[in-house]
Amino acid sequence: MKLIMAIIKPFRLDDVREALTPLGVQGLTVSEVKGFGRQKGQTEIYRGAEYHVSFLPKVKVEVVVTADLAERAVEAIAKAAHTGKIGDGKIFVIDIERAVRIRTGETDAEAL
Amino acid sequence: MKLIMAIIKPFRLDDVREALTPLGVQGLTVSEVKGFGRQKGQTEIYRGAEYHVSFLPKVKVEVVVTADLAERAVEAIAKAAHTGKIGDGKIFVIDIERAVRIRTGETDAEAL
Amino acid sequence: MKLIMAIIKPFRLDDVREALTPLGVQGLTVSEVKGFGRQKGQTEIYRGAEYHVSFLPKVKVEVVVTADLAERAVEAIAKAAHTGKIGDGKIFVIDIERAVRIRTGETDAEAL
Amino acid sequence: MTRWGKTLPAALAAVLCAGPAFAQETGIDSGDTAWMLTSTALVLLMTIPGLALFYAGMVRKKTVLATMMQSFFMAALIAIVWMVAGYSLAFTNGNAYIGDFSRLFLSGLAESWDKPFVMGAGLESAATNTIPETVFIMFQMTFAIITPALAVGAVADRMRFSALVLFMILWSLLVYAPIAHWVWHPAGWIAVLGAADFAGGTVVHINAGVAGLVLALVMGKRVGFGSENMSPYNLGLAVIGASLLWVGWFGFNAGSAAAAGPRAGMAMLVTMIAAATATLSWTFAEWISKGKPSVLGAISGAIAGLVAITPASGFVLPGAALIIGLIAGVVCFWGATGLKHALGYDDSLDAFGVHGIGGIVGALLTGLLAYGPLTATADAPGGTVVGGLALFMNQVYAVVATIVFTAVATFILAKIVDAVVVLRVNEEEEREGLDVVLHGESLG
Amino acid sequence: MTRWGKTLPAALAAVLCAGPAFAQETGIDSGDTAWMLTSTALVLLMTIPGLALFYAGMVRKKTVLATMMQSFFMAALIAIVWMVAGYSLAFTNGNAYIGDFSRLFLSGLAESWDKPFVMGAGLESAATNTIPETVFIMFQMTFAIITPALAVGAVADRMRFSALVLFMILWSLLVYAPIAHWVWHPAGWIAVLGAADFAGGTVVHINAGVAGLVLALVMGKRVGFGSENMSPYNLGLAVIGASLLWVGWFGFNAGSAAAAGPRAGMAMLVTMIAAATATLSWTFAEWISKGKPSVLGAISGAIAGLVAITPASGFVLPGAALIIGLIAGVVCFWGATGLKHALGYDDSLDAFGVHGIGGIVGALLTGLLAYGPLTATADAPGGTVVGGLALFMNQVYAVVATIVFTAVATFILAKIVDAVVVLRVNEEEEREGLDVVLHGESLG
Amino acid sequence: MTRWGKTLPAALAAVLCAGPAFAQETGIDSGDTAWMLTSTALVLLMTIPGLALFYAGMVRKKTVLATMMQSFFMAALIAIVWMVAGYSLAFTNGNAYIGDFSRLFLSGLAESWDKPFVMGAGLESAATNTIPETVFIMFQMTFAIITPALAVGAVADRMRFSALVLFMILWSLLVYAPIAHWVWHPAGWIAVLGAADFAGGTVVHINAGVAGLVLALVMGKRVGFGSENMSPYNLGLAVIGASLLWVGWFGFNAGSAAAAGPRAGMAMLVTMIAAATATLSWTFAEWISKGKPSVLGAISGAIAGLVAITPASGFVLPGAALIIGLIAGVVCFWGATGLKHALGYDDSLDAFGVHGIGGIVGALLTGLLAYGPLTATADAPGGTVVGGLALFMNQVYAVVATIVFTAVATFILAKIVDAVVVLRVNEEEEREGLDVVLHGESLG
Ligand SMILES: Nc1ncnc2c1ncn2[C@@H]1O[C@H](COP(=O)(O)OP(=O)(O)O)[C@@H](O)[C@H]1O
Ligand SMILES: Nc1ncnc2c1ncn2[C@@H]1O[C@H](COP(=O)(O)OP(=O)(O)O)[C@@H](O)[C@H]1O
Ligand SMILES: Nc1ncnc2c1ncn2[C@@H]1O[C@H](COP(=O)(O)OP(=O)(O)O)[C@@H](O)[C@H]1O
Repeated sequence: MKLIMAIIKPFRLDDVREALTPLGVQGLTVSEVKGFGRQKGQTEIYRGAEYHVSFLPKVKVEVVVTADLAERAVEAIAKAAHTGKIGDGKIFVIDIERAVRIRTGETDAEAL
Repeated sequence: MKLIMAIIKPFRLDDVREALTPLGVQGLTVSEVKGFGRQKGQTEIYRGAEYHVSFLPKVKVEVVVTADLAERAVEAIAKAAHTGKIGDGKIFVIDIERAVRIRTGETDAEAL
Repeated sequence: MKLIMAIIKPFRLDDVREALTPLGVQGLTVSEVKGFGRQKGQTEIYRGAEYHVSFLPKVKVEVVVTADLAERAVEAIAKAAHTGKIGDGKIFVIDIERAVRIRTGETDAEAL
Repeated sequence: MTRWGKTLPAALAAVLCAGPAFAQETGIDSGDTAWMLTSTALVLLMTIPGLALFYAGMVRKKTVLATMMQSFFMAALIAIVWMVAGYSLAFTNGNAYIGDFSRLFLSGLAESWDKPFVMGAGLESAATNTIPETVFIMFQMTFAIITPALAVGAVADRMRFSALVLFMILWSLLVYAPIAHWVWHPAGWIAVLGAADFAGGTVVHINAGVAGLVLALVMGKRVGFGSENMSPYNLGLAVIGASLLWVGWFGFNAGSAAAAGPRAGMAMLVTMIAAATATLSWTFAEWISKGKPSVLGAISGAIAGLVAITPASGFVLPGAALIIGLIAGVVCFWGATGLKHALGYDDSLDAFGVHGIGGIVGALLTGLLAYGPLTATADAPGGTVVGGLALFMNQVYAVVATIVFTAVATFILAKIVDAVVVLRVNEEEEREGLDVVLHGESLG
Repeated sequence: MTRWGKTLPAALAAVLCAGPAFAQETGIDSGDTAWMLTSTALVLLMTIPGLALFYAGMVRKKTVLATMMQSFFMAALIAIVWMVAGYSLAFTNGNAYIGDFSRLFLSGLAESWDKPFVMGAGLESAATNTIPETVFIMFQMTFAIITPALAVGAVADRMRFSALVLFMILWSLLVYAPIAHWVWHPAGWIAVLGAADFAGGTVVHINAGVAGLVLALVMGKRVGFGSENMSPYNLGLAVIGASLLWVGWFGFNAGSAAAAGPRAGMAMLVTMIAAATATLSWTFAEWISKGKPSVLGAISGAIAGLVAITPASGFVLPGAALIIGLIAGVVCFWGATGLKHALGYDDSLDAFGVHGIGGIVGALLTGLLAYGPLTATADAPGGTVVGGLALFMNQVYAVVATIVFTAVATFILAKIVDAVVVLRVNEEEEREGLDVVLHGESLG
Repeated sequence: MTRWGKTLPAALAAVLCAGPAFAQETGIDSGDTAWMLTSTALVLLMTIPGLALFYAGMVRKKTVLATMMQSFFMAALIAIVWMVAGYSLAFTNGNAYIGDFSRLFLSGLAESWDKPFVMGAGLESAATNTIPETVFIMFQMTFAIITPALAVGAVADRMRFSALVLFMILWSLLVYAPIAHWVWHPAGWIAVLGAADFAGGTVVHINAGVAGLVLALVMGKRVGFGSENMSPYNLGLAVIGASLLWVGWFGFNAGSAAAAGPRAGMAMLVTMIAAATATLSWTFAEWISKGKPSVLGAISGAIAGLVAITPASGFVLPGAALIIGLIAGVVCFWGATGLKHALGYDDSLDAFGVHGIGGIVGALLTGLLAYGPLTATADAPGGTVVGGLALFMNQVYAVVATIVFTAVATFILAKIVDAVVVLRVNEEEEREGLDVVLHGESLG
């Protein structure tokens, strides 16, 4: 199994989720993160004190899929999250050794 | 070493932590996440605009343990987080190549 | 490629980021987390009900770098995040199989 | 039929109380003045922080500050517009359609500041008050402030700040001031016609609601409207805001009696009853039709009731207030949900759905339910504002006139401002959010 | 011993001021009316948004909105209950235990709206006021609203909304209205007995505190009580709420003088002093016993002092207020911490610990510390409310009677409502949180 | 030149109104009293929750609660300090520099509570008011409360709570009370000198601003100042706070007329105009120089304008208010940005930049722009406060005297308290944040 970790623009989240469903992905986990990268943020000013906002709001999507599905899942995410503008984000793939569904104790593929 | 990443129901967190202590786990890291899965959320209505809440609040526990401990840690978490109701969550195990304790520079097992 | 996951004290974040830039790191992702470990927190009291705050605010830095850079990146982070006081945090290194830049579709090293 | 005429008996009373010798010298009543000073504070409280919170509580995180800024800045901007020319255009004699320039920059106060205020001095329909003109100017200023602040809710999340500033200066002078003159100045054509608007159902609410709707139509929908989740970031703010609006409304309506007497008491009582009934009727309507009684529904109902009772507050008894609130709650619920979705426009915070529609409901019901004796005077023992077909027709007339004038004038001004400075931010800016884009700030 | 009798001198003054000719016609005083209108706004401010924020600031994130809704909805619900029958049952003559139906739906106002209000008209203990009845109705309505809103704090996070609505309608009519009649109507048995409650220590606070405690006992503890971390999500809201309660309390207590005269001034002064002292005494008690002065402690102390001074506010001097505040702060600190944990009930937001206990402390100390001259009248130059053993015993009597009646009646009503609609949500709903479960909303 | 003398005409009026027979008995006017009771509530509202929110909205998450606590606790602490000795030191005759002990613990009220208050009784410059002393004590208490609460903003995020408590008790008695006596008591040397401060530009704002600056210099900068991001956690709170400060300021300034008459009306009007103009001038100054009009800028401008008009509010016409606001907005913008960064001190929330500088601007402009007729009396038909070189020089004198005295006294007290309990938390505590370190609480 693979853990696909995608950092995307927040407003693309719904599209990404919808893009994964047809592949049979039953679940995923999302967290709000801040991203630093090529995309530059605004400058904030508070009573003359200027702060350059180098960290921009992003959403991290973590989804575990079976190895065979990984490729298509990555493509689906890349397509759905794409706007073509700088700051679209990244997708990383990590190997997962084991998965367990807490409710049933099922493991690996069945756990997803 | 292994990184155990568990997605659980928020109110099970304290039990999970307590279940790990006896195994000699000295620390862990927690983040608030939103989960999408089989468990269905409520519908929210704002002046007639209905939003189906597909993302439910979950807690992500990340704990790194030595390889030999991984098995028992997974079981301990699964037991402590279990309610038997849909939405209990998942546990994933990932291989860690290296660990460092920033304060002392100790590495790997000593770093945990 | 390697995913370097560092859990650090929040106020060290800017230094860590600045320490990575010279290595040619172009981006990283940050999330607010709560950490449980040797460092002990305060006790909070609300109308006589005491809660021991076992979870302390930390920042999780996730940065993916090419394998050859990993070592120096870990050192840079360790140095920048170091205060010598308990609770400085940990650095974990995880292997990454694949990386994709959503905007361009570039993969692996080019994607970073 | 301005409510300020109604203050005559009170004034008389004060004069009597003062005793002849004293009367010559001044007919200012300390009790009435105390209440009007308080009412002024209450009505300002409605806009800042009341409305600022009510609106900010309904938007997404990225525009919370910008939304608050709209209300807060209105308070400052319109105060100056009012001082410079707005007040003069609205409340000096002029003609039936607009006042004159005799009070530009509030000139003349140096002489009259310690005399009781006489509205329409010189006209035989002049109305003597028991408060100084400074207090009248301030009280009316707070009305001039809240009206544009209400309207802008319809275009939340997408209007440029510079456009807002320019537009509202023009709108306040060219749309608000004239309508206030029509309705509340004894020489105004609607006052002469005999339509009744005690505290601003037409001048404030219908006016703001229609202007908001026109702006929403001109500017178009928010990016992602209908597809993305636009649920409020912090409804708690909206509850605080609605609460302060409710409390402040006592100054808005009971203050419109211009004296601390029985009429103010009755106005406060009916205001409370209508607000409460509408809260219940909206809540239950939603409970039945959607399955749950939402907090947003409850506070929206309260505002709907407050809006609807506004034109009626000095003219009706508690029973009538119950009816007005009941109807307003249900009709505005439909206006903010059914109607809006049916027609498909994006009146983001329901400025029209609640204020426009609620104002119309209230104005018309006033025509039917006004209880004469509340406005009895020496020469009109039966009352000057008496519910019935005659009054109802006047109300319809006044409402239609206001809607048409506001709609047309707002449309023209919007087009002009759009041509000069562009009304709307671009899509990317809108996505990023007005807080950081317009003001360089954000919530932590 | 109703405080409304106290207003006679003021009324007299007004009449004198008005001069005979004018007096016949009306004895309404614009200054007194202005203050009572203001006080009414201040007391409503206490509930919305004051109490809504105070309570919402002490709960967990998942019930913040539902908690605000409880206070907000009470304002609407009880307003109507009060208009329909509550006012009539509380303030018409009836008998010693309850009023009659002569004011159902506030009938009769059409005639009396512009006359000064006479409470207990017809009785020889009748008290003439210098304000119209509409204002009296409104002022009292705000008291009827805040009482149930206070009580429900004891069962935060677990009560079903439908049960709340049904229960409070019944409770307001069958528990609140009678007690208000006993204490504040000249014909009420406690008033006749001669027990003193200036602004509602018994009627509002003991009543709410005991009702809350009974509800908490009937409904049981919150899921996870004692084991899970239930620390407040946003104490900042509670600080805002406590601040607004403090400010609004000036209307609650000084407004209970029913006139803008020396008694109102003294009532405001002693209210401030007691609130301040209790803030200090609770804070230092906590600082010493727990090691840190918490913000929640400071604001809780302020509320405790405000509660305790309420029954005494028109009867004591600053020195006595200092003592009352000092004791209230320490005793309520014990009530909300030591006592509660000792007995183990889950009075979630300390409705009993602060309001019940603070009310009892205040009522009893009033019996000892009342300074006669403040209530001096023509026929009772030494004052009508004089601290001493006699008054103290009356106070004890009144307090015990109220506690017993409220406890029993609340228990019965709770059981009935539980049987009809079920009082409490189920465990899963409670875990998910009332916001989304009951109202389909949540904080972002 | 105390403003309380100004109330003579009003008092007279009331007496006339009451008619001789009644006058002997009492000269208390219900309308004036109603307004002063209301004003007192409004000024308390400025501190809690107004200032608590304004300041808490500008700090980082970890000190939001501690910052609110500072304002809230001041309300309680200073209330008691005022009751015990502060009032007596400030407002009894004593000598030209400080009052006497005749009102310790407010003794004497038992006799005088229902008589009209005469300030400086016995002196020929005595001023009769139409309100009871209790109301005067309360109104002034709210001023004594807000002054230290304002000052502490300069050292946000780093002062120990115990040090704050000890310091402010001393400061209130040894710095605030004397200055209040100098300026507002007819026997005070500044009053005798003939400098004018209608509502507290010198006593409250310059005083607080300078004290804050000295504290900031003594305590040093925040850890990470200049290097770390210290952007506000929740500016929304600051907007609510600024709004409540604005509304409450009507009580602060118009209440300083001590009566509900024409002067109060004019004071409210000029207060509104100055606040609005300064909001605009600060906003546009920032827009032009920084590229964006920030929300923090707009609310800061409003406060700057309110501060600057404070000393002038009873003495100027609308046109002058426009000028005062315009200048105050720009100068304070410079004070809170340019000046502060140039000199490099860490006046964290700009207590000096806004209140100190704004107060100076207002005090001096009052000297130039005061319009005589507003203070006309029988013996001084041209007015007692007339703008011109003479008055301007008096103003300069009073301002300088206040700055010097406050600076020196504050410095000495700070050093003493630092020696006794240590003023500042250590670096680690400061990093962790005052909420959890000092109060054992935190925002969820
Ligand atoms: N090396 C990296 N490791 C982890 N996250 C990264 C890395 N580089 C970029 N990111 C994340 O991806 C986001 C987008 O990257 P950025 O360089 O801004 O634009 P683009 O994705 O178009 O190259 C960043 O905000 C950050 O969250
Ligand atoms: N494939 C997945 N990858 C990552 N997280 C997942 C995945 N499937 C489920 N989750 C997480 O687990 C949570 C519970 O899963 P769900 O299907 O709702 O119930 P259950 O755990 O009983 O199967 C989800 O809310 C989500 O956060
Ligand atoms: N085994 C672990 N797995 C994951 N995170 C850990 C682990 N141990 C510690 N941490 C994280 O590191 C932080 C610091 O650890 P702690 O033991 O408090 O101090 P130190 O880093 O000096 O040993 C913790 O707050 C927690 O977030």
